[in-house]
Formats: sequence, structure tokens, C-alpha cells
Amino acid sequence: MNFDFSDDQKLIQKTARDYLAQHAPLSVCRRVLEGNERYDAALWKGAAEMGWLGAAVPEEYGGSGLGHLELVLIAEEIGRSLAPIPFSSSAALATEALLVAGSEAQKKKLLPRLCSGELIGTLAVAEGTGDFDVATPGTRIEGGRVTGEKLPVSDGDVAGIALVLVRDGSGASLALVDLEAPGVTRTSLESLDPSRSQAKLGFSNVPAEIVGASGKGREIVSKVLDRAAVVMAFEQLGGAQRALDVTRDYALGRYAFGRPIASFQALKHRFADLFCAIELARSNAFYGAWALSHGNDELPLAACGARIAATDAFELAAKDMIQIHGGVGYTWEYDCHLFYRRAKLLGLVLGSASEWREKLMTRLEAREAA
Amino acid sequence: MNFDFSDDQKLIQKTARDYLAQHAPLSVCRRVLEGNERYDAALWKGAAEMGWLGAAVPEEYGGSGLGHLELVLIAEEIGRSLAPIPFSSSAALATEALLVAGSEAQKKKLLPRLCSGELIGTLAVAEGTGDFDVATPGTRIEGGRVTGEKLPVSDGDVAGIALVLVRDGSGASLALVDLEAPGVTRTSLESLDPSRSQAKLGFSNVPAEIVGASGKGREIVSKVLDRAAVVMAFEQLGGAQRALDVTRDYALGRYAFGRPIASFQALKHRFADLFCAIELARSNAFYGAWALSHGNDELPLAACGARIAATDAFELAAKDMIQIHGGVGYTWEYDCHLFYRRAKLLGLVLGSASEWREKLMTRLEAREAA
Amino acid sequence: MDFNDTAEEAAYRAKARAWLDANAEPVDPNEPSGDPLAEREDDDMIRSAKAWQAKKFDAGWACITWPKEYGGQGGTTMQSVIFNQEQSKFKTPPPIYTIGHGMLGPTIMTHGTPEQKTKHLRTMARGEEIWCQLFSEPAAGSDLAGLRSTAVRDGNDWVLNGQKIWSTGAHFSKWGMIVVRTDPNAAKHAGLTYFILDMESKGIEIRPIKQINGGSGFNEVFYADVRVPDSNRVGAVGDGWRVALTTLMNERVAIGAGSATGGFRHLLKLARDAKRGGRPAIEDSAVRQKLAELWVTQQGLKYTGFRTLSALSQGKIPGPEGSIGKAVGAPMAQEMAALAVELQGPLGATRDAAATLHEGLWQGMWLATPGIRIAGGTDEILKNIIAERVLRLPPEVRLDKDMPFRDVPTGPPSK
Amino acid sequence: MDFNDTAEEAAYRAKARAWLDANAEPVDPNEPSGDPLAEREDDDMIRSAKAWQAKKFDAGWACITWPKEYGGQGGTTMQSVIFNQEQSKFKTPPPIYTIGHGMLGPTIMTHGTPEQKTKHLRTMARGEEIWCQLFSEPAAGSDLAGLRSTAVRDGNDWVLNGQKIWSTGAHFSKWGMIVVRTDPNAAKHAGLTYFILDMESKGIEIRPIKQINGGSGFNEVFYADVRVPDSNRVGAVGDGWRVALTTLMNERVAIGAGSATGGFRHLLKLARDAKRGGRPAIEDSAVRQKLAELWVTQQGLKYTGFRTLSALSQGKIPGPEGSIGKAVGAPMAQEMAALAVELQGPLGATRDAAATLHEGLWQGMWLATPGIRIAGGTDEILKNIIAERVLRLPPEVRLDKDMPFRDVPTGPPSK
Repeated sequence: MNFDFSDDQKLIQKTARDYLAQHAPLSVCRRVLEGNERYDAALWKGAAEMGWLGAAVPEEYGGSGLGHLELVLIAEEIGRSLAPIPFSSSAALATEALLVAGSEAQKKKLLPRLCSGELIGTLAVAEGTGDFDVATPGTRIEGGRVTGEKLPVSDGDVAGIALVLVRDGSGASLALVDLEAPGVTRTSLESLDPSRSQAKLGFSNVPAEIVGASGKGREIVSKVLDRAAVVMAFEQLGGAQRALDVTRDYALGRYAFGRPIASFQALKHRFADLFCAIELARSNAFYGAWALSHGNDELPLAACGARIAATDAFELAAKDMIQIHGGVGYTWEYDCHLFYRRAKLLGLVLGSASEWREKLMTRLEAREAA
Repeated sequence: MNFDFSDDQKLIQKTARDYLAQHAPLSVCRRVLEGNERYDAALWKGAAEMGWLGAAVPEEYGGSGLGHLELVLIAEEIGRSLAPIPFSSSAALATEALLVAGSEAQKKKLLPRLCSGELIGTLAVAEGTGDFDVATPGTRIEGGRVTGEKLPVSDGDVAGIALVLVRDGSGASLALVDLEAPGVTRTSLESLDPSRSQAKLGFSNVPAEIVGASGKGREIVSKVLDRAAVVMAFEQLGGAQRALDVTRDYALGRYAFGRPIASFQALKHRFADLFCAIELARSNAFYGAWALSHGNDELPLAACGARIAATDAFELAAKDMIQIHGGVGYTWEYDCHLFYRRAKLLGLVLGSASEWREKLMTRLEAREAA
Repeated sequence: MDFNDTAEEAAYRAKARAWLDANAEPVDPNEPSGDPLAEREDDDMIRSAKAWQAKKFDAGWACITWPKEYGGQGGTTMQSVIFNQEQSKFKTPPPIYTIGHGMLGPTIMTHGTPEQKTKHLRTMARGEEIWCQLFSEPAAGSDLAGLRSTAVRDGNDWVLNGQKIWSTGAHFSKWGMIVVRTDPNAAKHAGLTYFILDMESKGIEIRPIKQINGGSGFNEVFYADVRVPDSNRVGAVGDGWRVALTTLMNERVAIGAGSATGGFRHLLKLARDAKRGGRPAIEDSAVRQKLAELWVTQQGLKYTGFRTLSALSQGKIPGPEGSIGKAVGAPMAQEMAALAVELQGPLGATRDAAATLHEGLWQGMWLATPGIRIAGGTDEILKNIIAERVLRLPPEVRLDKDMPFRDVPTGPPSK
Repeated sequence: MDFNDTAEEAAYRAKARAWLDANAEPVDPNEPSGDPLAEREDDDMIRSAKAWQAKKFDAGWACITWPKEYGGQGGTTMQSVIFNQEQSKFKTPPPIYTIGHGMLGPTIMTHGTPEQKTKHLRTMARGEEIWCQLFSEPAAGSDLAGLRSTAVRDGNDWVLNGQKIWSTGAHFSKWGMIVVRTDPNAAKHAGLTYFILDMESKGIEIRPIKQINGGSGFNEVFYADVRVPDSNRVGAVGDGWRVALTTLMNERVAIGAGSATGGFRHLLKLARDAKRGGRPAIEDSAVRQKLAELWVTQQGLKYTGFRTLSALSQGKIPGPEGSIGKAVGAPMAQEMAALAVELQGPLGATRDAAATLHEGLWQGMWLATPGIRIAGGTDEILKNIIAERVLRLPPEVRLDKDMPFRDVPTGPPSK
């Protein structure tokens, strides 16, 4: 048994960590959060140059041809650094959608541009408040043209292409839309975490091509979401671990009543609970990574476990981070709110933990019935 | 505003507490729990003599004619002492059912015997695992005779009468059944808290009379349950407070690492949480008592609040009681398990907290819609 | 047991109501309530708050529980509660006098000199001058007595240096009440002294603190050689902790009285408007169970407040149940906001007023509520208080209590 | 990253499997597992356990990680895990050797005299004699070093007096390992000494402890003037705590390895069989959300175990994640049992085998699980361990550490 990453993989992770420590200190996240940039373009370029965006893309499509085990470790580091780049939208959602369902021509045309970072992609499914995964999209495709509205779309205001779930006759299909095309309107939404962009996309008779089998849009989205959920679980895990580490250091250095606050048992036990939550999330994420990289039947369940545990762990870590920091944790100046916002954003963009728990039960029941 | 009990009422409570301290130390509960008695007959007689069983029954029916505010305070003391008597079945469920829906003749005939303790009554609604409140009873009445099976029935093996929810034509009615009648079979079930008896009742063509309007059985049961829930909330509250008090004393006297374990912050915070849970439950129970004694429209919501909060508080108190006691708390010899069992029994006999939360939401929505 | 006013209470309520009807505009109960932590106040708001307070004072409705000699009405706590209950049904300016009237005034009454009482209490009651509290410091939050600001005697004056933080309203206050260390060689609690500080003194700099929700209700206040006359000292030199405790005791009363129970109806409405699995979220059993739990907790807090009021109404001292308001209410508020955000799904992660339900209100709440769990006593401090003062469990082992303050460790040993 | 055995591991597994196939009967995976805390064992069980252990020993499958010179196989931890994994698929007698093989044997190897090793290790490995551990006392549970049993030197013997508690299997053990206080004037941890005790010695009385679930897996053991030869001393006089730590370290390994993750499938089945609102409970969203949470936690524990095994498999030291098994698993087990009981509604409050779902299994679990949260380290002690040993947070303030043991407070000051 070797339920761990290889030394080579860990080296790739270490390289990513070092790169981000240098190029993406928390001040970078803060700059985007406070300013008018929608993401950090220099860092995005760097990520592309490091080969991160195409880590799991075969070399023939411009990727580095490593694999998903490498991709998730990079995601963990992006999570740890709270990097303000559209990584999950482009390198997980859009890229995985093309890998899963794209035609050879689509892959040849788009993947190299996604891997190079020249093109940003995203996936547009949700239509307003509620679940991520809409049963019957209101957005339609007719005669190869898409009309409707999608929101929220992660990084939809900076993406060049979107894979859009559309109603297609009596079913749903996945449509590839050029967001520069006439008839597309893009409106930035005020993000709860402004270092990660969210948008509303309007389509009025916009030309599109179908990705994957016509009428199979929901199945494809489901597969893509599972893959992205595993990648994002590592991103969440990285964020959660960083939150724990920063808070631990703070609590060791902050003295009250003549002792470090980390010596008070109520806080020690909270740290222990948090450690447990993070390690359980890590184990679930590992399992997800194994299933993803082996492309086997375990992925649908493993992805649910990875997403739910990682969402809970990061949200708990960020919430405790503010509480344990006390007053300063509630100030804009301290970094706690960057984590609090990012945890909530990541926990919702692919659908809430509740939505995934419901999905998990449906899948568990199906497997038990089988 | 006077959201408190009167001095007279508190005096009645004090008298009950003193009586039970003398006649129902925990060893009495333990004796019934360990032995073959189904309840403590001497204590039951005493409860009747003290006027507790008819506290809320008018004097014309043999009661003490006090009121529900007095009844709930007595219930609190019964809860505190873990008294092994069928108080809630007889003095809350059966007695309230007759008060709510009984005919003048039924009340005249039965209430004096219930108040004197000579007759034990109960309410039989559930039919197997699941909710307490069955939508369509399988037990039927036809030509004035009842056939079917009810389980579990609290104190059904020691009761002389039961008010049984039966299917009656297309609706449901409440039927009064003499449990000594031919055709009744009574089987004791092994109770999770053997100091409170549970039984299965079988009916085969047993003569019965209808209580209240025919076809209105579910409405009557709903009203009776609300009243019993408030009474039992005080019983739960008494148990929870006793559990807290006993555990606090233990934690102050038990030394580890040269200090009382009550000085460890993790335990202190758990005590604080428990105190909050109990006080919230007390406030909800007060509100329930007010609504019950004023017989007003607030009762349906107030009863839900009282039951849910009291169930949660007592279960938490009993669980923490074992954990804080440590090893000895897990022994048969210590009293912790008496509380652990009683908390679970009371929390389930009128339907689980989940069932009541669902009921609460239905009622809240109906009120919001009105 | 009943919820009705006594005859006297009813009469008082009617009188208050009549005056309010004549002098203020009623609130629309269906209007959503705003952010729980007020944003930075502007001059107009200050002006209108001062005008409203003066109006109340002149009509005999200000500082109801204060003795008449200090500008109050010599009334009961219950009368004050009744007036506040009625006032809350009307549109009135934000409460900028809470700290002065609830905490600082009573401290002056207990520990102040006759001159201080004469000079300050009536103008404070009429709201002509606003007061702020200057206790917390960057290194003295939960451990308030660990404060390090200093005052050194210089002739008839004291010279103050240091920094305070979390001072609500410092930027529009004329006066502050401050605790500083006058003897670093004494034990922690023994070396403190309490002063009234003119906020317009030379050497004071006030900087707003930006909160994570973008608001700035609090300030940092810096002191560089600020001179305070000894006549502004409250209580004896070295007796500042005892004086401060009077202020803090009154803080508990002031905070406890205002346990907010609103918001649930809005959450219920949100659950009707939000969708889960394509159906209204309120039909989802998991959502229903959660809502029911929150309702029960909220009801518990509400009726716990009623129990406290009952005791006051009958002239008794309220029981220990009053302590739970903030310990339970603050985490509950955060939980409610988190649920409301989650119910909106991915769109919950935006604050777009047009796209979200309830115009982003809940996202604002979600950003504001972590502060409620910290300000005025963290969850942890409140649980310590319940454990130690209510349940009488042993205090924490305290190593810093009896040593000279300058020897108390304030950070990790240097390596 | 893969779950497969290495080639050597696969070969070892095949060999183990072949031997087990030839010597034991496979388990039916659909058979429900019983109570998690074993009932008091009877003579037949002891006989069959001894026979099985002897059989394993003779075939080379006993104490796989022990050195060959002591009756082991000189194998790796991974080999031991593989054998145990395979063995768990077969019906075998209850594990009455866990404490001896996992904790006491290794202690003798580290601290015992050559004579002790020769005399005991091989018979222990073959299971001819059963061993128990005698550490805890009524006044020394979580605070193990606070023990008060005494031993006084008398010629070549020591004379033991006192009481031990929570001694699993003391009633069928030939030998025990005991820590007692030999110097009450020394500091708490300094005055202890460790002995091997013949459980058939005169003056020993063993009483079973009845648990709240009716079972009796544990004992109280009383000692009145029990004589132990000095040759049975393990380690130096006064060095008992250090020796005991060796035993306890091995306890963590032994317990951590067995994190149970079964039970979820049964719970799922129960949710299908139970009704809520007249429909199968598994259709209720609140139940589904709760089940999903439990599944995720259980998966987390399972794969955390895999991470530990991976480290072992690669000859590395497992990471800190191994500490969480009991801290998370024990409360989870109680939660699962409580859910299963609640799902049955009022009938959940009975244990009637015919009337309840799953024949009262869950009610039994509900009574048993509080013990799991206490035995072998309470939730609180485990969190302290995680906080202090894994996260390296500061230890509790300890006032009792350096004072003579006889002066350490053991109860409230008398009034």
C-alpha cells in the first residue's frame, strides 16, 4: 500500500510552494481584494509558465502531461497562498470539461491556449440563487445559438470562453461560447471574496458549439464537477492548513494573564478539533485524488467526501481564526477575513456542502441498491 | 409583567421537593430499575395523597383544583427525583385527555379515580417504530369494539385504562378502553429506562367508548400532547438541573493533577454551555406553562418550544454527566446512567425532538400564512 | 404568571406612548432591519441624536433611573425598560449615549467627586456632550487589567502616554473615561488609576479601525504627553481597577438588556424564497429542522429576557440567567447568517444587491457577526464568567496576579 | 499513490491467507457485529483463545513484530497489519492477548532483566499465560501518576497494598504488570516503581465492575499485604513512571491501529427500515444530511488509517494524523447510536428485541458508547495529547509536579 504522494510529486508541490511564497504573499491577495483588478495577471502568467494550468493535460494539447496527482498538489499550494487567480475556473472546470467531453478539434484548439494562460475558461451552470446544478436550464440553445442568463459564473468577467449548460430540445447540452462574441453581456457581481471574481453572463442569440454528446450536458457537468471538486478540495485544504498554522503562531505569541493564549485549555481543545477536521479532510481528499487519478468508479463518492470534508474544515478554520485572534481578527488590517471570505467562496462556488451531501446520499443509495 | 411563579406556587414546589427528597432518593429509582416492580407503589400512593395527580383537576372531579402552573412545578420535582411512578402517563396524558375531551359522565366517573391514584391511565397512539403521532392508525373501532395493536405504550402494563387512537370509519377517534377487559393483552417491553415501564397492548374485539367528538381523534391527541409536552418539559428540566448539580459537585470534589477537575477550562466551558441550554429550556418551559395555564392560542407553538428545548437540555446534561464523571460515570454503581436512561426515555415517549421540530415548523408556517 | 403590566406599569407605558406618538414617527414592522454593527456616524446623525436626547430630557424621559439631582427621573429600571420598549417602535437616531448613560454616568455617581458630578452628569443626561470609554489596549483585550498605557504625576497634572483601542464613538465624543497604569511596580490590578479625559486635549490622535465588513464603529486612540488635571481623577490613585469594575458591571447590564431576537422572521421568509433541489428551501426537512432549532433558541433568549424583566418589575435582583444572552445570542447570529448565505447556493458568495435574496443583507450579517462574538467580551470570556460567577467553579490558575506588573510575561521568551 | 500491496506484501498476504483458509472459518460479511464492549468472558472462550494462539505460534504467526529470540517472527509492522487484516475475515476467539502482546511484552523487552525476558516472553507469545495491566486507580484515572497504591521493601520482597481499577481481564490473567508508589516523599512522578505480579499471590481480590450496559469487561483489584519478590521489579526503584510510559506509548499504537469504521452500512439499512412522517426515514432530507456527515467522517477515519499504514508500509514513522482515531471515532460512535435510537421514535426507548429495529442492537450501542469515550483516555485527554504532542501547544499549568507527592491536594480543603 502506498496511499501517499511520490517524492517527485512532493517536489513539484515544494516548488509551487516556494514560488508562491515569493510571488503570492497574502499582500497580493489583499491588493486584488481591495483594488480594481479582477485577478493578478502577473501571477497568472507565472502559474502558466510553471506549467500548473496544464499539469493534468497531455503534452499533445500543450499541457505538462504530469497528471491529476500533481494538479491537486499545486491546487493545495494555491489554496495555501490564497492566490488571486482564476485557477479553479480555468484549470479545473473548463480544462476538465474539455478533457472529459471535448472533441479532438476542440481540445486541439483550446487546451493549448488554456494551458498557456492566454485564454481563461469557466463553466456556467447556475441560474440564480439555489443549487449549483440546475435540473432544467432556462438558458436555451436553438439553431446553434444560445440565449439566456447565467449567474453566478466564477471568473465569468475575465474568462474568454465558457462552457454553458443549456436546454437543448428536451434535454440539456454543454455549449462552448466565446465570451467576446456579440450578444454576450458580462456583469461583474460584487464577490464576497473580491480576490475571486464572480459575474453574471447574458446571452442573446450567441453562436455556440456543443461539447460532448448532445443531450448529455448534465452527465458531463456531473463528471466535471466531481473532478473539479477534488481539485478544489486540495485548494480548500491548503487554505485551512494555513489558517491553522497562522492562528497557532498567533496564539503562541499572544499573551494574556501572563501566559500565551495557546495555553488555555478551551483554545487547545479547539485547536485539536480543528486539527482533526483538517486531517479527516486531508484523508478524504487523498482518496478523491486517488480515484481521480485512477479514473475509476470510486470517483463519484470520493469526490463528494472530498468536497464536503474540505468545505467544512476550511470554514471551521476560518471562523476559528477570527475568534482566536480576537479583536484584531475582526479588523480589515489583519488577514483573517481573507481566509473567512475565501473559505465561504470556495465552499459555495461548486454548490454548497448541503447540495453535495444530498448528492452523496443519492449515489450511496444507488450503489447499495446495485 | 410577572413571568414567574407565585410564592404560593413555589411553596407547593418546595413541599413536593421535600417530600420527594425523603421518599424518593435515587435509591428508589434504582430499586425499580434493577428489580421486578414496574413502579413504586408506595410512592404512587404518596403522590396521590399529596394531591399531585389531580393538581390541575377541578375539585368537582376529585382534583385539588389548583391549576397547571402547580402541576408543572410538581412535574419538575418528579423529574428532579427520577421518581419511578407513572406520573406523566396518568396525570398528564390520560387526565388531560379526559379534561380536554371527556364527557361529563366520563370525567365524573374516571377523574376521581385517576386523582386518587387508584386507577392508572395512559394514552396509546404509536404503532411500532417511527413517529409517535400516526397519521392513520391500524387499530380500528367497529361497532364499539377495538381491534389492533399499540406499541409502545408508556406504563401500558400497569394502567387500568387507556385512551386509544383508533381508526373510525374514514377518520380517527379516541377510544376509552378498560385494560382489564377480556380481549386485551398486555406485554411489558424491556424499557431503556426500566424505572419507567413500556408495553405493547393488543386488542381483540374489546368494548370501548368514544371520548370527544367522533372522527376528531387526531385533533384531540394533538391538544393532549401539547399539554403533556409542557408538563413533561418541566419533568425533563428537573432531571437536567439535578444532573448539572450532581456533576458540578462531583467535579468540585474530584481532584486530578492536584486541582479540582472543575477548574479545567474545557470542563468549565462545558458546564457553561450546559447552564445555557438548561436556562433556555427553562425559559421555553415557562412560556409553555403560561400558555397552558391561560389556555390560549400560543400553546401549540409554546409546547413545541418547551418540548424541544427540554429534550435537548436533558439529553445533553445526562451525556455530559457520564463524560465528566469519567470512568465511574460508566459504572452501574454510580447514578449517571439513571439520568442517561431517563433523559432518553422522556425525550422519546411523546415523540422525538425531530418529530416536534417538524410539527413546530408546520405550525409556524400556518401562523405566518394566517 | 402573566405578561401584563401592573396597573402602574400600564399607566407609565400609556404616558410614554402618548409622548412618543406626539413626538416621533412609528417604525414599519415589515421593513428589514439594517446591519447589526452601525457604520461610522456622520455629523447629521450626531445633530439629530443630540436634538432627540435634549427633547427627551426636557420632557422628563432621559436617564429615567438616574436620581433627579443628576438630571434623571428617579425612576425604576422597569420604567426605563418600558420607555425603551415603546421607543423601539419609533424611528429614532442611533443610540450614541448608551455607554455614557449606562456605564460612565453610574461610575461618576459612585466614585466621582461632588465637583465632577455637578459638572458632568446633567450635561451628559441631556446629551449635550457625548462620552466614550477608553479601556482596551492592543495588548489588553480579554485581559483588560494587563493594560500598559501610563500616567505620570507632574505637579497638578498627570501626563498620559500610550494607546487605547476599540473605543466606540471616540471620534465624536467630548469626554472619555480612561484607565491607565500609574505604578508598574505594583501588582497588575493594584497599579491602575481612572481619569476623566477631555478628548479635545492636545496630544490625542484618533484613528478609525476598519472592520472586516467595511464599517468603522471603533477607533484606535493614541496619547502622546496628554495632560490631565488631577481634579479629573475618579477614585484614589491605584484604585482604578475597582472603579473600572463599576463601569464593567454596568456594561453587563446594558448589554444584557438588549438581546436582539429579531431576524428570525426574515430568515423564514428567505427560506421560502430560496430554492433547494428546485423546491422552496422551506420544504426541505434539513432546513426545517435547523430553522426549528434556531426558533427555539431565539424564543429561549426572548423569554429569558422576560424572566429578567419580571424580577426587575417586582423589585428583585435578576437571576443568573441574564448572563447567557450574549454567550448564546452571538454565535446564534453568526449561525443564522451562515445558514441564510448557504441557502442561496453559489450566489450566496456574492453581495450583489440585485442578484442575492434580501439585497445582500445576510452577506453583510455574515461579515458582521464574527465581531459580535468578540466585542464586549468574547464567547470564551463569557463562558468563563458563567462558569466562575454563576456556577462558582474555580477560577483559572493565575500566575500573574501577585507579581509586579513589570515582571508579568507579555510574550514568548526571547531565544 | 495506490492501494495495492508491494510484491513482498502481496506474497506475505497470500501466505497468511492460505494458512488461515486451512485453519479457520471465514466470517459472513452480512452478519451484524455485536456489542463493541465485550461481555465477561467464560472458560470456554479462554480455552479456545489459548488454543488459537498456540496454533498461530506453532505455525509462526504469533507476535509477528517481536524478535525471534523472544518467540516472535522478527517481522515488520506492516506484516503484522497484513496478518491481522486477513485474520479479521475469519471467525476467531476474542482478542485477550492484546494488552500482553501489544504493551506488556514490549515493556519487558525494553526494561526487563534477562531472567524476566527468558521466563516470560515466550510463554506470553504462545499465549500459555494471560497478562493484564494494573495502572489505574479510583483516584488516578486521567491523572495516572497520581496513583496511591504502595509497596514497601521487606527483605527480598516488596509488600503491596492498595487498589487498582479498570483492569481488563484481571480475572483470567496469570500475570499482571503493576505500578505502585514506593516513595511518597518524592515528587509525584519520581516515587513510582514497576513490578511483575503473580495474580495468584495471596492477598489479591478481584471484583468485576458492572457497566451501565450490564457488561463487566473490567475489574477492581484489591491488594492486602501482597508479597512480590524484588526479582519481579522492572526497572530501577523510583523509575516506574518511565517504564510505565513505555507501556502507554505502546497502548497508543495498539488502540490507534484498531479504529473501527464498521456500522455505517447497518445505520443506512436502519434508515431505510425506519419511518419518519410515514415515509422511509432515508427519504427525509435531515436524516440524509446527517448520514452524509457521518459517512464522510467515517471515510476520513478509514483513509487516515490508510495513511498510517502507508507510512508503515514504506518503513516510515507514521505522521500525527494517527492520533485522531479515538478522539473522533468515539464521539461519532455515540452519535451514530443516538441517531439510530431516535430514528425508531418512541419505540427507540425500548430494548425489545422483537419490537425494535435490528433487535435492540442500537440501544445496546447507545449504552456502550459512553464507555468508549472514557476508556483508554477520555476525549479530553486525547485532545490534550493532540494539542500538546502534535500541535506543540503549551502544557497545562501544573502545580503538583514538583511538590512531594504526599502534599499534593487530593480533595477540597476541609472546612
